[in-house]
Amino acid sequence: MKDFILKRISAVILPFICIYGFYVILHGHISPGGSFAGGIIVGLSLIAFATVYGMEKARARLPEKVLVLIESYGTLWYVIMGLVGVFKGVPFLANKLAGVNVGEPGTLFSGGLILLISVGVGIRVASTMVTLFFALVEDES
Amino acid sequence: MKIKNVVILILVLIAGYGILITVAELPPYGRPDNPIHNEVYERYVNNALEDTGVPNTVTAVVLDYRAYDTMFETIVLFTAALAAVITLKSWNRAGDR
Amino acid sequence: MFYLVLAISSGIIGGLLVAAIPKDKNRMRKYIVLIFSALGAFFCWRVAAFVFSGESVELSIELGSLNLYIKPDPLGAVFGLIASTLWLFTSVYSFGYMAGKHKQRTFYAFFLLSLGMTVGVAFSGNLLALYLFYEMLTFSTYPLVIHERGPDAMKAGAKYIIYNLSGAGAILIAIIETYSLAGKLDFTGGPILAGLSAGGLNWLLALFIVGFGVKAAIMPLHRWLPAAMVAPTPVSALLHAVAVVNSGVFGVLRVIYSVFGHELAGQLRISAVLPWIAAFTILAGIIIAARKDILKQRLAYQTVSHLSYSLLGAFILQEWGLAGAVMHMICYSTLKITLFFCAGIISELAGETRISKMKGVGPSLPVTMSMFFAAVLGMIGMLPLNTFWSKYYLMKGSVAAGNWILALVFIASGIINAACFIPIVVNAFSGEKVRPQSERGARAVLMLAPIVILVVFAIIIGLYPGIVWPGVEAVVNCYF
Amino acid sequence: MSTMLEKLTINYPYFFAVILLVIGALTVLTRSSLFKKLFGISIMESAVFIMFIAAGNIRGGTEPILNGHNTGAVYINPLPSALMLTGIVVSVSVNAFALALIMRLYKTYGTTDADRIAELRNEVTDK
Amino acid sequence: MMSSAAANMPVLVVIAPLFTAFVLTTLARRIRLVEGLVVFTGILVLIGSGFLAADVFNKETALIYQIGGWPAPWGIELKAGSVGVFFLLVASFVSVPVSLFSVNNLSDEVGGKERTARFYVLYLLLCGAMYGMAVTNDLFNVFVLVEVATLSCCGLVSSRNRPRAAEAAFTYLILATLGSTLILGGIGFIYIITGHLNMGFVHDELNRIWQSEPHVVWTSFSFMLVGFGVKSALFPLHVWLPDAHSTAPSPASAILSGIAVKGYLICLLKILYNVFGYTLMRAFAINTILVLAGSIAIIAGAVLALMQTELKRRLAFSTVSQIGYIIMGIGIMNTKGLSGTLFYLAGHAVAKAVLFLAAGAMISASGRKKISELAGIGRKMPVTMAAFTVGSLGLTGIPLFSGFVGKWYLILGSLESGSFFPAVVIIAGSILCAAYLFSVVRVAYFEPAPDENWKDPGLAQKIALIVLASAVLVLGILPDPFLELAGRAAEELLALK
Repeated sequence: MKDFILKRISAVILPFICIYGFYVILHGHISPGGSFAGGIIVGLSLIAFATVYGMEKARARLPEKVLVLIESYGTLWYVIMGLVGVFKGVPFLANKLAGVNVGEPGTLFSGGLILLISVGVGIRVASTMVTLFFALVEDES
Repeated sequence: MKIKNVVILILVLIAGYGILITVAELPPYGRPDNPIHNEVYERYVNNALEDTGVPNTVTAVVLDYRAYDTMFETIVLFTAALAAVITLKSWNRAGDR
Repeated sequence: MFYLVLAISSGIIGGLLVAAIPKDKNRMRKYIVLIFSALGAFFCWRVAAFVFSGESVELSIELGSLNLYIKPDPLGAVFGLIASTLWLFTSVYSFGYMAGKHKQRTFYAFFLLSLGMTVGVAFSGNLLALYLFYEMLTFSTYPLVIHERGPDAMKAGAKYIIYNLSGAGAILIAIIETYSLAGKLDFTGGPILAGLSAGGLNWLLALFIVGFGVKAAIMPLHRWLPAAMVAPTPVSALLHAVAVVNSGVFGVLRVIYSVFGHELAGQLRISAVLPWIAAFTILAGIIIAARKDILKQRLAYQTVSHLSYSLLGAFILQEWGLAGAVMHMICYSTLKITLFFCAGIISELAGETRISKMKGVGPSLPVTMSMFFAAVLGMIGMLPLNTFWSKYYLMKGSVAAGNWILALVFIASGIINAACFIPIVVNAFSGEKVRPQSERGARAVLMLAPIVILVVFAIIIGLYPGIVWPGVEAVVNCYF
Repeated sequence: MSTMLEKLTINYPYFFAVILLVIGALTVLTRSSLFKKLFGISIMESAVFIMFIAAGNIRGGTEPILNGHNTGAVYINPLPSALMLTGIVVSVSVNAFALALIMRLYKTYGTTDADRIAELRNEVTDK
Repeated sequence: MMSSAAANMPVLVVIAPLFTAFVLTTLARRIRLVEGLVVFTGILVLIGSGFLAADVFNKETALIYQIGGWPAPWGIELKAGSVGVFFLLVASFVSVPVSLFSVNNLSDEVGGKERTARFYVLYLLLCGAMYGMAVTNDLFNVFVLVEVATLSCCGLVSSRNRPRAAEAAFTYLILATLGSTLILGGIGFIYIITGHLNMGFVHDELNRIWQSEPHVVWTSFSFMLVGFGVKSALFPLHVWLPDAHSTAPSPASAILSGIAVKGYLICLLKILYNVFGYTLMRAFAINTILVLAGSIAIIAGAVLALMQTELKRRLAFSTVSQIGYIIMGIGIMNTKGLSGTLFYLAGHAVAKAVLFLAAGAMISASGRKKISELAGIGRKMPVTMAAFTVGSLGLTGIPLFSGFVGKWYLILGSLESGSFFPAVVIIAGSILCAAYLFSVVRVAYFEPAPDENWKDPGLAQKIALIVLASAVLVLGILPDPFLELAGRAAEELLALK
């Protein structure tokens, strides 16, 4: 795509969209929003990047290997967070029971495992969106 | 073809009427004394802070009370991505026919 | 019990052995077949000896909550004896008949397998084992039916399998209903359903009769039998005159006397109808037979008719009737197999299958035709032959049951038998001698020897029925 | 009958949900275009979502976020919202995969019409 | 640690395959390692579920596991009852030989290494979802698991690199999503009138209030029946199944016909008996509907199967017919009937798996799909065809094979419930089953073989076939432990009034 204005404007806007997405992810437990919404916002910013600057560049920035890694290990991260409880001798996916410090309610770093899980989920949702976009757009024939 | 569509139309309309009767029977909309706002709801809106340390009760439900569902939800997304990729990528045209 | 296992497994092991050895080892195969069918007969005699001497031989295979229980009683022993002994003769005959035919390995393998299954049916001690072997018998005889592989053979095979599977299905439902009613399936210790009220049992008995009646070729259910005559003659002779159809008759006897018991069966409304169905089958079968021109077809319909002799004897629920039924199973098998063998020889050596073309085959096949004549006399029920006695018992039973019309049925069928078989012989010996004498060579001897021996047996039994009477008496005594 | 209408006027969100459900079902079952089938599925799903969310609502209730300053307020039921979050993600995944399949079919057959595809396939198998 | 592993077994058996799955995607290059891991995981889960089954069997009570330590109405609880454990055993057992069969055997059906690895990932996700369905006790969780299973099934179907496969997968996806939407609607209705999602609580609440909302119960039941009916190919809703199961790669079709369809049926069984409960099923005559639907499915599926000329399509239609038995059995509401149903489910899972695997082996060896073209293959591929024959005998219900015991108890149950009609239908169905399966066997054994060198598959495939075939025999000859577990399950289901 050769559109100058589009490139410049998106160069300015996209980082903010991305950061906003991360904000939504991180504040999902104290304000409306959450990991899925934030993750999709981040993913959309990346997709916009790909549409504006072309697939080759996007591929160079986000190689398939990395996306696959993030996806599978992002989901695995969830399971591992769940297993924390099992290793502590309390049921699967236990949060406060597992003796995790849930911190001061209402502050950013609170909620114990919830925050960790939502960060992982958010990132992997973003990468899934990008993967789906690439899979649908790239033509292999 | 047309006949089939007409038959489907009739069937779906009959079913829709049945469902209308059903929803007319549901507890009235928006009342605080509906059966849906029971002890589960009480616990969620009253004890979420103590239980999980999270003020956003929706997040508390999604990621703590019912985190098991959310795990499978992420897995659904993962599965869909995987299936889409396996459907679209690197299938050799020689394989067709 | 040791002999029991051997008696049942000898056929199966032999079949597997035959299937195992390579195609071209004809000689070796024949030896195996001979040895194993002889072994089967021998062990059956041993078991029968135990049974008649009153010792109990039994074998219980626990299949979880349902167990296979194998325990021959006099009836089973008699049937086992008939089947295994005639099997021996048939194997000798088939050496001659099958010489130079195709697919011998398959033929002999399933031939022996069916022996094992038939002995299993005979010796089974509960309904589950009976059902198992009965169904296995169907499957193991199917390849023999389709042996010719022609389209009509395939059609006959399909008919055979569908009819028999449907029958087996009916039997299965009936067995399960019996189980849920009585809670047990063993034949030992009196009839299974004894002591139940006859109220809702009519349809149960009907279901059983329909199920076993398929193999016993009761009239509406007999269609598979003539169709299955496309099989090679030893198969038709053995399976469709002796083993399979008699297993059907045997099943009916079992149902009436070991499952219901004659008292309970007597109380059922349906048991008043059954004798008339059998009588109808007797007459209709032989009348249809008279109108067939292909010899095997005529014999097939005669089979249908004669099987119902035994069924009628069983249905009149009277000790002489039972005696006649068992006696008829024995005598009829020996002579019917002879008739089929003769038909096979005629078609093989003289190349004739149509009765109308048989003018003058008599001189060319003197021994065969004379044996044929003897067997025909037996079918009519004349004295030097053994069937006279069975017919005598049957008529005595039907009269004792107070139903002399049934006795007339036997006489009538005897007359029609004469009318439709004597002309064949007369026709065969009349006319000038056109064909060469063709009973020569080892093949002819192999085919003729069993026939002669069987007819001699029949005559001996006819002269001294006391030889087989103890067996029949034992059967009757254990039910009345 | 009148009582039913009255109840329906009270339960109007459910009523609209049913309308959507019917529309979606008709679209799925009668349209031959793959895309329209997919849209029909999405419509049906959103109908169900609406039903859940409406059930969770309380007149005059506020969003269930327990920060200090709206104490004593009536919170709506968070559970249906949470469930529907899951449900929405599920439907997103289904749509993604269905789109992938449509792409694949389009690459092979050059059309996205079910009937046309069936004809083409039969031609292929006839050959 | 060991003790905690034992305590957490209900959830561990579910997440073990998922855990492996997420690791696998990054190992695509080392395909041998991937296959090894898949089989290893399968065996691990099998052992785990064996322990779980023994535990439940000895304790004689269901094992309740609260995820996250939240008690029932608030959190999600897993309930490893006899039903769940039974299905868990069956599923985890069948999944091992199937994965063993696909070792080093997918290249021509699926494609290169990466595609194969992804195939295995989908396979493991499907297994995980199935195990989850077996133990879950929460309505909404059922929905999510059903979605995971559906998507992975569609992925497996479309992983075959044929356009036909994509088409079948699309039809499957659309119809299955329709079904799951209806399921979600049904769950929604129940949830709205009861306010609970945990099956036990819903059951109590529902039995308290159902007189006041009969239509809601009725609608939600019909939504459930149609939804699960679409997913498990109940007769009029089976349209997607033949294409999907016959175009999928052989291991996939084995697992789809053997396990996946059963998973939905187990969910239906749980929902009917643990949520609606005996009283409501009687009150709404649900059992009659199920028996009728099952009978229609049995006969129609068998007739359609008889009309097919392609081997895999015939097997797929036979699945339609066999599903009818299970639906009918669910409708026979007494201990014998239900235990027979569960046993039949197990027997069909094993037999159908071996049938599909053998068919796949024959098709890939000979390159021919039609039954008439497979003449004489029995003599060329003895092991495969022997396994196929054993499977057919098991499915037809000859004594000493798996199907017989199930049919015995089904008929016993139906006769005890006083209705004679199901017994006749069952027998007719098995006669038709014999007709359409033994014709294949006859063609394969009794017809002259062309002189081509068709060979048995490799060692792993042979082992898989032999294991499954011997399982058919073992289920037929020594059914007692399974029968006892099934009987327990039936009593557990009927205990809730």
